[in-house]
Amino acid sequence: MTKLSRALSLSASALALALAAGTASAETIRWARVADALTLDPHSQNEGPTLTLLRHIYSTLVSRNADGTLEPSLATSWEIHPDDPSIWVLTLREGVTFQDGSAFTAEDVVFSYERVLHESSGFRAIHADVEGAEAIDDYTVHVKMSGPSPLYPNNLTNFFIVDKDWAEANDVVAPQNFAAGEENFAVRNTNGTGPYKLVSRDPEVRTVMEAFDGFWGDAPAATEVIYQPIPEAATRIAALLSGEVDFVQDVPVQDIARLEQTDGVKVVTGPENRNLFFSYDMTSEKLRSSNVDDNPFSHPEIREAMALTLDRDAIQKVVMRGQSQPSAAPLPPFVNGWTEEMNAYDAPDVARATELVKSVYPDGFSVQLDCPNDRYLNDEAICQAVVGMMGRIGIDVSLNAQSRSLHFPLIEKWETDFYLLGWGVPTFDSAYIFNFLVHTREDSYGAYNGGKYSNAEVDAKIEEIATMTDLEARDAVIGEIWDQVMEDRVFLNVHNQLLAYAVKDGLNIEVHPENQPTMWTVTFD
Amino acid sequence: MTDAKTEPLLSVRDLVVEFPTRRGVLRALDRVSFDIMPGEVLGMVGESGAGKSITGASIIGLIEPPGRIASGEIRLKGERIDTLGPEAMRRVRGRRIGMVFQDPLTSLNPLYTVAQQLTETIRTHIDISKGEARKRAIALLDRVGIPAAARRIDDYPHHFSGGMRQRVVIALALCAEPELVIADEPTTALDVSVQSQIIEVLKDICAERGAAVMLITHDMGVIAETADRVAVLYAGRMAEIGPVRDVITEALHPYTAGLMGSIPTLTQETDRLVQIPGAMPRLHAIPQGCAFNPRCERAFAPCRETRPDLISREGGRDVACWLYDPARTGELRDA
Amino acid sequence: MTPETQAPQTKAPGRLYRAWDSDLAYAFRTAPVAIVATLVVLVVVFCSVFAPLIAPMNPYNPAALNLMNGFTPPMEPNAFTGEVFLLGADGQGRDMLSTIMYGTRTSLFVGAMAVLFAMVMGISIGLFAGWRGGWVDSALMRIADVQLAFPAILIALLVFGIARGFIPDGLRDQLAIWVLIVAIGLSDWVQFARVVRGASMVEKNKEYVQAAQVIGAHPLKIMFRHILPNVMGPVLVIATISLALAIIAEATLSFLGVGVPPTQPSLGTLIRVGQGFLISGEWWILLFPAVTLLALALSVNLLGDWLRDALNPRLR
Amino acid sequence: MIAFIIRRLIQSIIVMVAVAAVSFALFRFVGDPINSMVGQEASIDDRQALRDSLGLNDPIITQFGRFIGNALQGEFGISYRLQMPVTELIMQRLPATLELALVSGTLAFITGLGLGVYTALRRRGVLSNVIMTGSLIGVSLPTFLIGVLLIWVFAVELRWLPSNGRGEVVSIGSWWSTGFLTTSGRLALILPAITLGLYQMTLIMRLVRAELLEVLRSDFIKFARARGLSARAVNFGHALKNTLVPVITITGLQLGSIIAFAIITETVFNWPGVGALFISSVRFVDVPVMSAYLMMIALIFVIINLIVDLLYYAVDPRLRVDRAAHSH
Repeated sequence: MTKLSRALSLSASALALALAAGTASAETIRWARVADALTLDPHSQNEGPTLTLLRHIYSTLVSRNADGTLEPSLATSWEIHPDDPSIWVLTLREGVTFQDGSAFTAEDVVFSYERVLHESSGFRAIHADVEGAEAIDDYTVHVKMSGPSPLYPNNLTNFFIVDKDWAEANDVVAPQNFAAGEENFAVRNTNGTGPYKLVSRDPEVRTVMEAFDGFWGDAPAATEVIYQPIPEAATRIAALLSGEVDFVQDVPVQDIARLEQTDGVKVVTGPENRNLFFSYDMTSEKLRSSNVDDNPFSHPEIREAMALTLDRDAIQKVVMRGQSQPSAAPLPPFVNGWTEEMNAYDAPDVARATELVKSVYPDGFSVQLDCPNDRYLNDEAICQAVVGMMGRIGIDVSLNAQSRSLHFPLIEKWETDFYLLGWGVPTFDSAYIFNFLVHTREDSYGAYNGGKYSNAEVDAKIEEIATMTDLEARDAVIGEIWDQVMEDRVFLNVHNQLLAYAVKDGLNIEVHPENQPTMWTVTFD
Repeated sequence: MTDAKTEPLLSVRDLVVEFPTRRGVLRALDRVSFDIMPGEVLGMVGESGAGKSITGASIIGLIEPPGRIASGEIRLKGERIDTLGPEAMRRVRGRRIGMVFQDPLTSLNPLYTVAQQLTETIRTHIDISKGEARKRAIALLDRVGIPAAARRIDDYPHHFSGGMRQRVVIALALCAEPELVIADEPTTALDVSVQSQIIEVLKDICAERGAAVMLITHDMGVIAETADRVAVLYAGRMAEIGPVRDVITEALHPYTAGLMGSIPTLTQETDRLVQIPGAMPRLHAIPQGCAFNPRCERAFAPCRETRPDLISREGGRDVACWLYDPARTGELRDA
Repeated sequence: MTPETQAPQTKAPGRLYRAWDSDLAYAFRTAPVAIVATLVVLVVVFCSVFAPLIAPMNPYNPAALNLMNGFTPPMEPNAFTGEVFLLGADGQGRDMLSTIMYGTRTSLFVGAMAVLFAMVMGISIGLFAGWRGGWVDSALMRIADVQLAFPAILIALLVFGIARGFIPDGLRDQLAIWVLIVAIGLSDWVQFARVVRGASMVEKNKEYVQAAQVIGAHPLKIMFRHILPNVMGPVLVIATISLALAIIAEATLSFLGVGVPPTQPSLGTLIRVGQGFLISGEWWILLFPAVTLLALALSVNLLGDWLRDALNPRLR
Repeated sequence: MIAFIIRRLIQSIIVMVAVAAVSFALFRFVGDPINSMVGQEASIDDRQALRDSLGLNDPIITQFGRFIGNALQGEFGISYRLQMPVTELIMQRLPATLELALVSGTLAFITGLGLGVYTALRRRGVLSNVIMTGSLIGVSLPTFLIGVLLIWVFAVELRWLPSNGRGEVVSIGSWWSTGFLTTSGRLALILPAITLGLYQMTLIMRLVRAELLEVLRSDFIKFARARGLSARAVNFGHALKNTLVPVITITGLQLGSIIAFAIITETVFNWPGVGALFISSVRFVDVPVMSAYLMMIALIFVIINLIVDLLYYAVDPRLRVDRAAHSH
């Protein structure tokens, strides 16, 4: 087996797709998911598959466990400066080397901060409160914030550290600038401190990585990772069933049962830090797509009626085949601010909902629902089911299901009356939700507040929690904000997504709440 | 000329060709019999649909399916050829019986040079080298009247005019030195001015080589100038056969008589058959008795009941008409 | 259009009628394949045209659906509701039989309208090109060449993309079907144009066309009247085969995410959705629509094939 | 001849410009690339700034002019999605598509020709009818379904062939990668090539049959038979060669549509070609890749057309004079 695996790594640029599962080395993982990383530049694209792949090559200062808690990575500890609450003191791990052999020091962290704050970076917003980083000694860094930022370390889990000398030598001190029309060296070349080294990469075809023997952590059991994006669900599952891949990350819910029954394959499931909800324009005078002259969503009765007709259990049972956690609150349980009560929802009451609609519009009304069809688990089917449920109470919904590239601009440009959105919370804190979805759209706030919700009182509270250091008091304010948002029915939440990974037997992997599985934690039987 | 004692080159006896259709089986040829002597030119005339071309096609074994020879026999020098297998028949075609079709513009494969088509044909039948075949081909082209044959042999058909192409076609039909050439309306598609030249070439070259010719045409003028004997077909049946001069000067069959009346005087084209009222019946509606009886001025009782067989008369003439039935000659003499 | 289509009856009815009534009808009677194909097409067309009357339910009315009926296997009672569906139910709780009937209706409508569109466009362009000749003709035929070589899917994607920019919100799902029709039709007019152009080039120099001009009639009108009967056969063959192609094209586009809204699925949409259940075991969601599409398209193709041979006696 | 080529080139340029204009128009409506380019955290202002820097807020005419200017230099910019130069990206993916198109085109041509000749010569045979009807089944189902079914049968159930990808590839020169040289590469080609070639095969088969039947009825074939040429010489020498003229034309033009139809096949089989690239680009609104793809298709079309014309020229001697006569 070792001989074979060596042969495989030697000819890594031209790796054979071993047809039979049995011929694959136990140390190699062939990993398929729906999409490829867009780039290998660690600071360019804040996007799921990109982050997932980069995590294997670059390390972050802080990482997140499968249970959602923070744990040390390149930073061994992080504290608020005793004298200045707006400074975070990071203590760095010693003895770490980059894959090109150079040593990891505070200089690299400071440089990475400069790079991640550059205007062509995709992560500026996450570090928006950072004023600058300063190396105190080789293994201590001070990060100066614009004000007290008690939860800032949550923002470090996707912050990859690059080697300053390497970046300067290769002229990649800033991430890709599209307008410049030139390709950035860092798009296809890497030098991280992570567990794997890049061996070869053919974008959207195959990326091969091998274990980095100078990795600061435990040597991974999987010495080689072959990553293949397969966009078509049926093809992806077929590849697993035919033994061409070992691990499929994005498993359609309907295939779970079949995979569980298949010999040699198992399915692991777990909750994702992402929930799915409908929202609507409750502010405009008149809707773009409705047949009535005012805005139906401005009536609390209508919003209540919609909540009453939404049969979350049916969606969970039939559309999601049990692969979801129905909930009334638009935040997953991982997120700070979540409470058990927020999840509770009323049983559907179509009769009452019909009455409510009739009380405002005796003949009902019509509206268009905008829905992505390639973004979330069964997004289109969920929308379709909801169209039916709304139809039952006199709301005539026409469905506009389209690709994500057409759907999301509608929300951003306020060109939708009623839409589906899924939201993940990488900081694991409610403030992230409030900032983007609840706060009135202005400056860096409210980019995804597609329903034009605007409540000055709520806005003030949202701004307040950003700098509160007393976490208990902060949680109380968060609770107040949630109470108001739930009362106003800003969101019609459906459920939290569950993730399903399918792997071949003998390979153990945990479901990651942010859907970012790590191959170096995989074990083999 | 025709010597009764020599064996005929081609002998067709009671040939019946049928086409099954959804309206029943059509008899395109109905018991047709005739002979062609070595070296003679037999003209075959009749209106469109009378069965001239089908006669030619059945001799050469190329009736379009679903048509088929239902009965009768065709003998070439005494040997039956209608029952030959496809491969044996193929060897007869071109080698022993040559064929010239109506339209020289479409008879030649546009994608091959004249040389390719000639040498291919020669070498199919005669075991000689390519160079030898080419020499023969050039000589033949020269003989059929293609100027600068050695140079033009490598041209493609579209480089030639219609008349020249028909000369090429004749060369192709004759290149394996067949004993019989069937020429199916060889000049119909050509300009009047070249028609006689083509006929001349065909006749001369066949005479040189001693090949017999079966000249199919609806142009009595051509027959009169070219043929030794003439056979007249009507509705798939033989009406009359005889030496061409005799038939022209004294037609026996009323149909032939009508036909002769339509020979163009000098070179002037006129509508043929204007003198005969009515039209030839369609094959699925052939009247009982003599096929010609509805149009015949001299028809009498038996004509409407029984089909007349060919009756041999003096001077090598045959006619299928009750008028000449010896049993009835007396009663009709004065009619 | 109306006066022209009626026109042939005055001039050519005898000839047309004879040809149709005799040879074609006979050829049909003796071709079992054509008979079976016609029967299949008739049954499918009947079921889809009368779907609103004979289908057990209206799957296009979302309010009538019960999500809990989702994924009910054929002939088995649903675990939650106890309802039984002859061909099972799909993921939205739609009765497959009804959904297929309505879906076929949509597919046939799209296909037929697309072919009609292509036909009208092709005949007009062909007639015009043949009549004008010269550079107009070369330009139009060059466009036709490009069109022919440019893949239908790309053209359809393009039309769809452009239409999306023009269609206002709220009308998207009503208009989607028409966009689809134009998209498919647009990639299919060339063959019609070629046939008609050829025929009109022959006709335009005939005396009656010039004569018509003398008496003040528009030559195009006259030509149309005379050409149509002549090209009826080939046009019919092209139309038949195009119909099958259009139905398949609709399905293909649906796979690329372009097509009718999922709340009003066509056969193609049903298959696109159904193929996701090939591995999971809900075979009826894929199998029944696929078999219906296969039966329909195959029959139409066979008819087209047969028609081509039958109308071309030289191939018989 | 030269005049003919010049005329063709001018036509080609017109075609290319038209395609450029149309594809450019299309991209106005496929969606907004910005959203896919930035993370969900990006503020509205950041988005506007990026739009500005990419020139997406300029007047359409300006954008089009810039696009044409760059395209003339073979410069299509950087992919919004994969951050690589588009020209390089397309060149990297092109071998996969061309190999697939070539194999399925050849497959379609050879089987189509063979079956077409067979069904024409044995017109009334039972097997011919079975072939004629059977071949229609392949075109009566959408390509993607055929692909999925093939995967299911041959990869999942039987495990004979790979379900996706190109297998092992070998680099030849600096930019060509081939799957022909390895077993896994050849195995991986089978299912996609069949899926892609099925439709073309049916088309070619029917075309060959119809043309051959037509030619077999022609006078020169009758005359060839009457000269006693062997059936082989008549059918394959004289008849088939005449059939080839239209067949070559259509087949050549079909090559363009094979490459485009590869969009579906590549998506289903996860074949790393330009078609799959195009579809992912559409989903991501990767405008530079989309425009480059369309321009490439147009270019391929123009080239194929030219080749077809020249082939025509080689096969049919009549054209040589006719064309020459025209150009005088």
